[in-house]
Amino acid sequence: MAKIGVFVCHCGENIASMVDTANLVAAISEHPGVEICLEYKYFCSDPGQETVKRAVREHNLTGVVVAACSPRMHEQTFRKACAEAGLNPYMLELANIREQCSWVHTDKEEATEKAIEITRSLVEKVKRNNKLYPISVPVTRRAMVIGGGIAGIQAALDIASAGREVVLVEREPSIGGHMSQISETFPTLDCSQCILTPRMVEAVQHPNITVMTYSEVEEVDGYIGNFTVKVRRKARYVRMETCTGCGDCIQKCPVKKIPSEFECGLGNRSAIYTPFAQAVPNVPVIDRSRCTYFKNGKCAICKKTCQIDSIDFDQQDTIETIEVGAIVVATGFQVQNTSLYGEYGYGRYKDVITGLHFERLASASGPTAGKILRPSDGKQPETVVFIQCAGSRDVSKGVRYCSKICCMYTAKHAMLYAHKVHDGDTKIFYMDIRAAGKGYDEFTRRAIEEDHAGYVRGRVSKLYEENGKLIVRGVDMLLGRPVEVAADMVVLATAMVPQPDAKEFAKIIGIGYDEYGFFNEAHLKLRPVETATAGIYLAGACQSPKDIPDSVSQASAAAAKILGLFSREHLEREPVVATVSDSTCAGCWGCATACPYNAIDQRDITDRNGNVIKRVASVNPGLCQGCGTCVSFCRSNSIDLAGFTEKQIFAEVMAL
Amino acid sequence: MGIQEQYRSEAAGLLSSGAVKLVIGFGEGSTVERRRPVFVRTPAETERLVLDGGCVANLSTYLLTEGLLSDGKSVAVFLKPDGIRSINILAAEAQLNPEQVVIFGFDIEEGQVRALEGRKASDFAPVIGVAKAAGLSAELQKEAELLDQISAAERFEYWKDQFSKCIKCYACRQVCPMCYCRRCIVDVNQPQWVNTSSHTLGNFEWNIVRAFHLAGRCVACGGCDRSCPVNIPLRLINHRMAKEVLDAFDYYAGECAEQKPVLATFRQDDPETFIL
Amino acid sequence: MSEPFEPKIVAFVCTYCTYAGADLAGTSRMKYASNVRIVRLPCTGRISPMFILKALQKGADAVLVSGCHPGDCHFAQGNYHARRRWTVFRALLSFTGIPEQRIRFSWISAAEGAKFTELINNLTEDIRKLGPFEQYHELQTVIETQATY
Amino acid sequence: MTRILPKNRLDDCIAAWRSAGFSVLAPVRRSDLSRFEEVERSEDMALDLVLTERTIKDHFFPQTEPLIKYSIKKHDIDTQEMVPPERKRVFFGVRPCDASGLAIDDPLFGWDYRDEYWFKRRDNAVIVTIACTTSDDFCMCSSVNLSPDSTKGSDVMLRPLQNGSGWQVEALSDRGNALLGPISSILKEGSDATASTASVPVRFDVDKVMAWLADPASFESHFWKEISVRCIGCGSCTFLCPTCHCFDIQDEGDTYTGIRRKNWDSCSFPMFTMHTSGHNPRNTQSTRWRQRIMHKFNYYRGKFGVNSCSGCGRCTRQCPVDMGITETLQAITNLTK
Repeated sequence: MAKIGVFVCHCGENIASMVDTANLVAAISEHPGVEICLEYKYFCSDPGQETVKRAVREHNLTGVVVAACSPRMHEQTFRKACAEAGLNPYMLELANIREQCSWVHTDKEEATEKAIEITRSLVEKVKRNNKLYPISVPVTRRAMVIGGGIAGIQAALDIASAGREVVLVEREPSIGGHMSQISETFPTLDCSQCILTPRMVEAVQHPNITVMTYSEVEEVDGYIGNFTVKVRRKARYVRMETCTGCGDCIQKCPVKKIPSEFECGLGNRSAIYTPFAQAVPNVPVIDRSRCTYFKNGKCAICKKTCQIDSIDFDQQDTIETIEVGAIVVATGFQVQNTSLYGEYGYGRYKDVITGLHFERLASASGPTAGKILRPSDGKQPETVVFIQCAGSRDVSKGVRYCSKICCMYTAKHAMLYAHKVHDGDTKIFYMDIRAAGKGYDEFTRRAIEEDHAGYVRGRVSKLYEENGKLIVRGVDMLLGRPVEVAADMVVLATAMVPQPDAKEFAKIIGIGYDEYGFFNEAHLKLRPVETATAGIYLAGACQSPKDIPDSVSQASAAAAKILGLFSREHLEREPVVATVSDSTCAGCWGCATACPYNAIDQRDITDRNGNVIKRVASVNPGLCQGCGTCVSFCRSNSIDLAGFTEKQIFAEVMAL
Repeated sequence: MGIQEQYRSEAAGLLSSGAVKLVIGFGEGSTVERRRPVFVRTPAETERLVLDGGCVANLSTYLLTEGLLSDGKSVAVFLKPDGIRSINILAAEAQLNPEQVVIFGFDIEEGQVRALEGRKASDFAPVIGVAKAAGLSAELQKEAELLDQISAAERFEYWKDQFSKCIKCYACRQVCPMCYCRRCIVDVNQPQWVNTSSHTLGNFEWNIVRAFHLAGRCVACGGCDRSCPVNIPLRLINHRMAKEVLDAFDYYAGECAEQKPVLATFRQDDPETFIL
Repeated sequence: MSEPFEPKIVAFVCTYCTYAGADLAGTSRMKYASNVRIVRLPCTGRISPMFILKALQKGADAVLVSGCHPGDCHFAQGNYHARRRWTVFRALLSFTGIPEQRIRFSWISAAEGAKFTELINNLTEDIRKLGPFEQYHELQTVIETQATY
Repeated sequence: MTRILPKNRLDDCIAAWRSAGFSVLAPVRRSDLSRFEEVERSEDMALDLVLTERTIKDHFFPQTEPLIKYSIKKHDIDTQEMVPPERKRVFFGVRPCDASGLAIDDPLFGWDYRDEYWFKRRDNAVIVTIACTTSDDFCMCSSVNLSPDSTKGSDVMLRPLQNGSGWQVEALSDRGNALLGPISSILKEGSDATASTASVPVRFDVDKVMAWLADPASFESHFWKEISVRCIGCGSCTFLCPTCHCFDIQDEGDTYTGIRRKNWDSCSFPMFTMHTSGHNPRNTQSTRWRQRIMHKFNYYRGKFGVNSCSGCGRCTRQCPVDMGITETLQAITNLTK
C-alpha cells in the first residue's frame, strides 16, 4: 500500500499569501494513500528537511510530494533528503505551487483550488514512481581527437600529458592544419611555424599519443565512455615504418607542376609530396590521381630512387577499429569561396587574392620566400587594397555571422606589408574594426599609427583592371564621398566557413550542427565545449570562427572535460532511460529510427537451445538520454521511460 | 489463356518445383458473388484459384500468420497494388522478408482483371509510382470533403453517431495487415489508455487511436471498411490521414521497402503553420 | 445570471523549455488565468496523443501542448518528431470534429515567460468565449449514468 | 376466422401500446445500419428486411453495461449498484431466429445465478415476431430444427397476409395475450390467406454434426486447423450472434470514481483465455474456432438441452473472410457421409 507523505511549504509568504495552505493540507490529508500531510514555513531549510526525513522514517513513507517551488529549484535538495532518510530519491515529486501557482495568480480561492489539484495529481504520480538507481557505465580511458590542427594538437597534448592515451586523427598527410599556413600571428607577430612546429613534434613523439595522418573517421558507434570508431588509413604508397623523409623521391618525381594545396596554388608540388617542408610526419604521399605510374604503369622513378625501398604501389586503404571513451572534434574550417563576389574580380584577376594567399606570400617558407610579390607578374605591389568582410556579415551573398579573425589578420597583413615594402601604400576598406581581445586593439592602433595602415570605412562597389592597375572603387562613409584607388594587389578578407563535408561528418558521429554547418554545442553559454551527445566535445573553429588563442583555450577545456570523465573507471548516469517490454515488442524498429541518440538496437530473444524466437528493440542505457520520443512512437506501448512512465502520466492526468 | 489460368499454372509450377510452399489466393465463396481467401499447398489444388473482379481483399495480412515465414521458405500471394504496398511497409517495419514473398500481381479496372508484371515487391515500383502520381482516390476525397465542409460540431455529431455503432469486434484491426502488434494498445491495461468498453467514448478513443496508428501506413485497401459489421465509414478517416501525410510530408505509404516510417522521421523544415 | 464559465485547460509541456518558461513567468511575477494545469514531461517527444484524449475525457475544455522552439530541443530532435505527430494528430482530431481551437500547440522557450503568460491568458479567454466542450464531456457523463436499456 | 392486424392501422397500434406504457421497438435502418430502436411511427420501421444486421440481443444483453458505480475514499470505497429500472417494451417485427435466440439464452442467464440485468428486461419485454416470407443465402434456421415461422421465444406471432394488407395475429403466451388487449379494437376478424413462408434449405445435418462433435476423437482432429485457416480472429460473428453471451468485467474510472462494467467478450479473441502467467490454453485460432463450434453444438446442449444457434446466419453473412458456422457444419456433415 502506498504511504505518501505530502509536505506543503509556505515559502515564507511566497506561497502562503496566495494559497490557503491549511485548506490544502486538509484536502490532501483526505486523499487516498496520503499517510501524512504537514505544512511548514520553509521545507528547504535544515529543520524543514529534517521534518521530511523524520516523517519518512517514522511513517515508513513509500513516496514523498513536496508542494513548494519548481522542481527545477529544489528537486535535488529533497531527493537528497529522501535518500538520507532511506527512501529511494526517485520516490519524490515536487508539486510546483509557487512559480506556477502562487506567484502567477491573484485570487486566493482559485490559487488554492489549483494547488490542491496540482498536489493531488502528483500524489497519484508518485504512487506509481519506481525506485531508480544511477546507471554505472564503464569508461574506456582513451580519447580520440579528430583533426590535427592547433586545437586538436593542444587537446591531444593536454590529455596525453595527464597520462591518458590519445589517438589523433588527421585527414591530410601532415598535422598542423591552417596554422601551419600562416606567416606571423597577431598580436605578437611571432612566426606561426616557429611556435607550431615544436607542438607538432611534441605530439608525434609523445608516448601517449598515436598520430594517424592521412586518415579519416568513417563510423562512430557507442556512447560516452564506450565509443567504437572506425578510421580509414588511406594508402600513402610510402611505407611509414621505413621512410626516412630524405626527400629524394620528391626531387626526382617528374610530375612537378601540380598546384600545391598548401600554397593555395601559389606554388607547385610534385606527384609524390609532403604538403610542406616541416610536415609531421615527414613522410611523403603519392597523389594517385596525378602519378604517372598509377596512370599508365610506367615511370616508378620514385621507387627506383628510394634507397630503402619505401615505395609500395600495392598499398591499400586499411580500416582500423579503435575503442575510445571520449572524442574531441577539432575539424577546423575552410575559407569561403570568394568567386561569388564578381564585383571583386576574384578568379578573374590574378592579383585579387584571399587573406590566406597573403599569408603564404608573407611566409618565409612560402613560394616567394616571404617577399610580397604579386601573383600575376611577380612584381612587388606598391599599393595594396584590403577588403574586409568579403563574405562575412553579408546577408545577401555571404554569411550572416562575423568571421571574427579578419579584422585582426588584415591589420596584421597591413603591418607585414609595411615592414616588407617600406614605401608601399595600403588601403583597408572596413565596416567596423572588431579588435576585442588581449592586446588586439593596441595591435590595430599600431597598424594605423606606426605602420600607416590606411583604413577607409566603407564598402567596395566595383573593381576592374585598367592599364595594369586594379581600380578599386568604393565609398568613404566617414567623409561621405566616393573613393577610387589604383592598386597593384587586392586582398579579400574572406569568411571562415565550416568544412564542406561538416554536415555529413556530424551525422556520422551523431552531433548537431547549425544552419551553416558549424557544430552545435550543448549550450551556447554554459556548455560551450560539450556537444549534446555525451562524451563528444568540440574544439576550435569547427564550432564557430575562432582565432588561435580561442581555439587553444577551448581545446584545453575539452581536454579538462575529458580528464574529468577519465578520472573514474565508471560513470554514473541519471536513470531516466527507456526500457523495452520484450514480450510485447513487435520489432518494427520505429523507435530505433526515431531515437535522436541511436540508443536503440535490435536484440534476439532465444530459446533454451539458442534458436532465435523473436527480435526486439533494446535500449542502450549508456546512450539513452531520456527524451521519451520512442515511447510516444510505440504503437503497442512496449517501451517506457523511467521517471515518466505511461502509468505515472496516466495517473497524473486522471487525477486532474 | 486468361490471367486466371496463367496464374493457376504458374502457381502450380512454383508449388511443384518447391519454389513456394504455399499460395494464398482467392477462391469461390459462399455465394456466387463472394470470393474468399484460399490456401493452396499442392499443384492440383491450384484449380481452386479464382481471379476476377470480385477479388478485392488485401491478402497480405495472412503473411503475418505466426510462424508462416519463419522457416525461410517462400509463399506466393495474389495482390493488387495496395497489397504490394503493404508488403513494402511490412518489409520496412521488419515484419517480413520481401524475398520470401512471391507476388501474383493484378489490378481491377472497371470489374476487369489485369495482370501486373513482376514477382518481387520491388519489381512493382513503377506500378506504385504511377499510383502515387495518380494521387489518392478522388472518390474518397469527395466524400471526405463533404465532412470537411460542415462545422466541427456537426462533424463531431456525425462521428459520434458512427462510432456509437461500434461493437469493438476488432474486425477492422484483425483484417488489417498493419495491425500486427502482439499486444494492441487497446489491450494495454496498465494503464488503460483506451476504454475497452464499447460505449461511444471508448469507441471514439479506439477509432481515433487506430486511425493515428495507421497514419502514413494505410494503403487504402478498404479491408477495415468492408469488414466493419456495423458499417462505420473507416475509409474516410484513413483517407484523411493518408492525405495529411501526403500533403504535409510528401509521404505515400509503401513506396518501397526502404521507406522510413513517416512518424519516426522528420525534416527540419516540416510545415508548422499551426504552432503558436 | 449564472457564473461565467471557467474553462479547464490541461497543458503538456517539456521540462527544459516551456516548463522553465512558465517558471520564469512565476519568478517575474507575471499574472495569468488560473485555469491551466501543467503536466511536466522531459520532452515534447514524450507527449503521446493519448494524453490529449485522456485530458479531454477528464473534462478539459482545451489542451495545450508546448515545447522548445525548433532547433532548441534539449534532446536535439524530440520536438521535430513531436511536430510531425501533432500535424497528423491535429488533422485527425479536426476531422473527427474536435475543434482546432481547443487543441493548441506552441513553442515557448525558457526565456519566454511573457509569451507563456500571454498564451494562457488568450487561450483561457478564447475558450471562455467558445464555451465548455460539452460534446466530448457528454460522452463521459453518458457512461456514468444508468443504462437506459 | 382469425384475428388480423391491418397494416394501415399500425400507427394506431403503436399509439395504443405507447399509451398503455410500452415502448415500441422495431427494425430501423439508420446511419447505414439496421437494428431495433424505439419508434413512434410505422414509417420509421424497416419491416421488409430479411433480418436486421444487429440482433435484438443487444437490448437484453447490451454490449457494455454499468454494474456498479464506485468512489474511492481515503479509507474505503463507496459502491452503488446500477440495476436497470423496469421498463415495459414491445419488440415488434422480430424474426423467429432472433426470438429463438432469447429463449436459447434464458436458461444460461438463469442457471446457477439469476442475472437481474437480463431478466428484468426479459420479464418486461413482449416479443412480437413476424414470420419470414423471404430469406437469403445465409439463412439456416431449418438446419437447426427451427423454421421461418417457428414460435420459439415469441409472445405474439404475426403471419403476413398474402395480399400484403396486414398480418394474421396469434398470441402465444399470457404476455402476448395481454399485449393484444390495448389493440383489441384495432384487430379485426378475417380469413385472408397468409403468404407462404420462406423456404430455407437444410444446409447441414445437425444430428450428424452433434454426433461427430460428441466423439472425443474429434477434439484433436486436424479438421479444425483446415477449416479455420482463414479466420482472422475478429469477434464480429460472436457479437452479431443472437445467442453468444460471453462477457468480461472491466473497471473504468479515474482517481476518484469509476464504474464496473459488463462488456461483451468473444472466444475468438486471443486475450479471451489468456492467463496472467502468459500461458494461453487456446493459443491458436483453430482452437478458438473449435471452442465456438463445440460450445454451440455440444457443450451448451449438454448443459441446457438445446443448441446455442438459432440459424440466423449472421456469422457467415458479415464475416470479413466469408467463414461461418454453415461452412464448418457442412464440412462436418460431409466428413461423416
